[in-house]
Amino acid sequence: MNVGLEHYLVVSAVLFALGLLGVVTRRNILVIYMSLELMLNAANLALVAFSRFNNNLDGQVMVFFIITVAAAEVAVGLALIVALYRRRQTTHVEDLNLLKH
Amino acid sequence: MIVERKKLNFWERLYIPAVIGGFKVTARHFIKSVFKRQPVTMQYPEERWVVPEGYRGAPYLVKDQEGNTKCVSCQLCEFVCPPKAIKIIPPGPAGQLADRPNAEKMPAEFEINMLRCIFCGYCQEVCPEEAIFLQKDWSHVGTNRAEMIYNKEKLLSLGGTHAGTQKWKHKLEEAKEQENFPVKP
Amino acid sequence: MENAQAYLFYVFAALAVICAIMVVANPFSRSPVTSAMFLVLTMGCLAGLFTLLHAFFLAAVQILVYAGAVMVLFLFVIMLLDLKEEQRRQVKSLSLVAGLVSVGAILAIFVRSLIATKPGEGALANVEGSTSKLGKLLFTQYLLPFEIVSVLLLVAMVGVVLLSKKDLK
Amino acid sequence: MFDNITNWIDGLTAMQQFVLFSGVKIFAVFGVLMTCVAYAVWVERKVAAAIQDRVGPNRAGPFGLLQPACDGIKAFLKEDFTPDHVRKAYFWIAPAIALIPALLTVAVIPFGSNLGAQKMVIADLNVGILYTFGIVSLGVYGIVLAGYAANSKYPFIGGIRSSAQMVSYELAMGMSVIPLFLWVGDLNLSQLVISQQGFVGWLPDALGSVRLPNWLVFQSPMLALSFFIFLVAAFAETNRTPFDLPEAEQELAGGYNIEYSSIKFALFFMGEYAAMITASAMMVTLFFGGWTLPWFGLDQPATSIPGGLLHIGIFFVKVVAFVFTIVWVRWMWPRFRYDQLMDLGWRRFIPLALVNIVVTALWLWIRSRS
Repeated sequence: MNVGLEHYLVVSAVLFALGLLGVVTRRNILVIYMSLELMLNAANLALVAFSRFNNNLDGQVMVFFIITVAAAEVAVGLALIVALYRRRQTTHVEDLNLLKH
Repeated sequence: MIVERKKLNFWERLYIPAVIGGFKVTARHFIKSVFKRQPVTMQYPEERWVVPEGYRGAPYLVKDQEGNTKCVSCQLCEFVCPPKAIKIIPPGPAGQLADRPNAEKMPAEFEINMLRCIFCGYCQEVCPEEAIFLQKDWSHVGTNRAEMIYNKEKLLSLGGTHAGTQKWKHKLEEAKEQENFPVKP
Repeated sequence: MENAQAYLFYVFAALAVICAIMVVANPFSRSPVTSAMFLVLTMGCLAGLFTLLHAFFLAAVQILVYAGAVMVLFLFVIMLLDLKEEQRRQVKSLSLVAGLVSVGAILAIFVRSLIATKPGEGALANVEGSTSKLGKLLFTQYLLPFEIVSVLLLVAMVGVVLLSKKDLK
Repeated sequence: MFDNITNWIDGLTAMQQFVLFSGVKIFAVFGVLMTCVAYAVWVERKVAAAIQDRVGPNRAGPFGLLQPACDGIKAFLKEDFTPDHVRKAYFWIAPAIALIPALLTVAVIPFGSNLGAQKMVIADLNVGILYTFGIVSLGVYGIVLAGYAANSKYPFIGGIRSSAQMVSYELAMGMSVIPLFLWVGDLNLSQLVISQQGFVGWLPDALGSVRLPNWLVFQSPMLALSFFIFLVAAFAETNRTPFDLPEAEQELAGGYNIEYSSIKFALFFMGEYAAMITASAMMVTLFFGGWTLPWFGLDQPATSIPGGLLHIGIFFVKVVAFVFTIVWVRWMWPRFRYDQLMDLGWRRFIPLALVNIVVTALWLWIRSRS
């Protein structure tokens, strides 16, 4: 019953894969955004685990930066989505095909 | 009319005087009702409200001093009642006669719906027989709507005997005086 | 004590994975609000995992920033956009297959590299992510990235304010 | 009997003791908090009545003291009506989510010094205050989800509006305590309380026996300003007057909880009062010295059981004083308009809090150089 680095990395990998699955398969732009957040979180988990098991705080500093950047990214992204919705009345990526036609 | 809003100075715009004022007013009332025990509340079932003179309560039928029904079933009150709360069934040609002299008839049934009544007092004002009065009754309770329609017996028993005037006795005396009046041809 | 931590790890990890599945592939509801709420739960579980890794500051920040701010923003936007008819759409099978294949490939790479490197061996677990240590590191060694991130936040703020203006010229 | 229990406790391992004592503390605090929530409603009604020259509840028990029990029974026995158009799952979850954050916050608040060998705090976290703000920030979900679950327009608008209010003031609240932690240099709330022992040093000696306790609110003007911002933000966070816009009877027919009835509504209600009590406890811990009282040597951790109980009592009295003030304010001021509320939050208090942080940092820097 000893939990080591590899356990955390497996969880992180599974979460990352799930996030990627969401980005690839879901068509609602908001859910895609949430899946991106999930991927960032998976990366965070891996970094914190590395930091803990390698006796080094750099990983945690990295996570701090990731959280900050993610917050900024979400703010800008959601503002873009709202602006988009105002123009096109949709949040569905397949409806955003202006360049196609 | 345009009311100019007063320009607040800096001290006032901090709202500190207003805040202190608010604390003062509320604290004064708090102290008054907690420590000096002077709340304005009346403890209802124990303490009862003393009704002022001229209070318009529920309309009830009254009896004269001899215990006879005053109402003659003229239906003026039914006609004048704004919310149509009064319902009178007259006795009809073969119906019961009045239980007193100087009256042709009395109502077979007299109902006031206390849920509809607005306690305006028109019935009292219009009644030529002075048979219906707004009384000082202010607590009407019942467990269903049917209970709140008061019938003649209930109205008469609640109304009681009206002391003071006995309208037709007075008129009778007046008429007798008229008979003995020395009229010069 | 060790055992308790291991149990907690498995509970949090399983919950995190289940909630993550509910975020991307919820069999009951396609509503973005449901996704968002399960994402909040995932973040909470990750905060729990951070605590098990003795990264207390980051666990608190994870709850504070992600669950408390980012996801609330998400919920706000979802509710402001009226998304009634958006929920009923078929997932295209082609994209689903392509997605599964690519995700499987990535997962395979992860697993292979994990097996190949055996990262857990010989590692000692003894770092405490206390606030003061993290702060010292942040303001000495990582001062420049810290400042850059602060500028990034400022830029993002300005950008959001500009984007949210109704009549943009 | 007592010896038996102590022997049994001594026989346990450290882990078992930890679990036992934590469980006892959690149950005790939960019980006391829920009782306080019930009686906060009673206090609210009594104070309101007194300020408005009325009597207040006085039928159930002496001084109406059984009124909370009656209210609770009523809430449970009422029909638990679920409207047809609501989103069921969220409709059920939202009231619970509204109550839980307020309860979780209490976990890190030191409500006494020691009782025997036990520290009177459930979880003595090193990141105590961050934990608190994390949990407080989750309080928004209850309101947002209640508005969303109702699936009709007034609750929805009410929910959006209230959550916008809470998110806005959370920022001011979070930034207002940063000077405090710059000053003390620790995020642990127990250490924070320890740092407030004794009397303030800046009063001139000429005053003699007139001395102020060394509580943080008295230590410097910046911290007093911090307290002011925190107080206002706490009013806004707990949805109390003058920021009680969530209860918008006039314009939104009631706000986010229109569709709720019986015990679910009561949970929102309890959540509000629990939040009020925890906010008071936070203010006492952060700014008013927690369980310390500098007179009679009561600022040192207790060595005996009665001393420990006395410290808990001091803390309790301070919290009650704050709850009383919060209730008092409700019957004193009208509420703000929504635009005024946002203006106050974003354009007054957040800049003020930022300036406060900078000034405190400068002060500390200058002090460390001289």
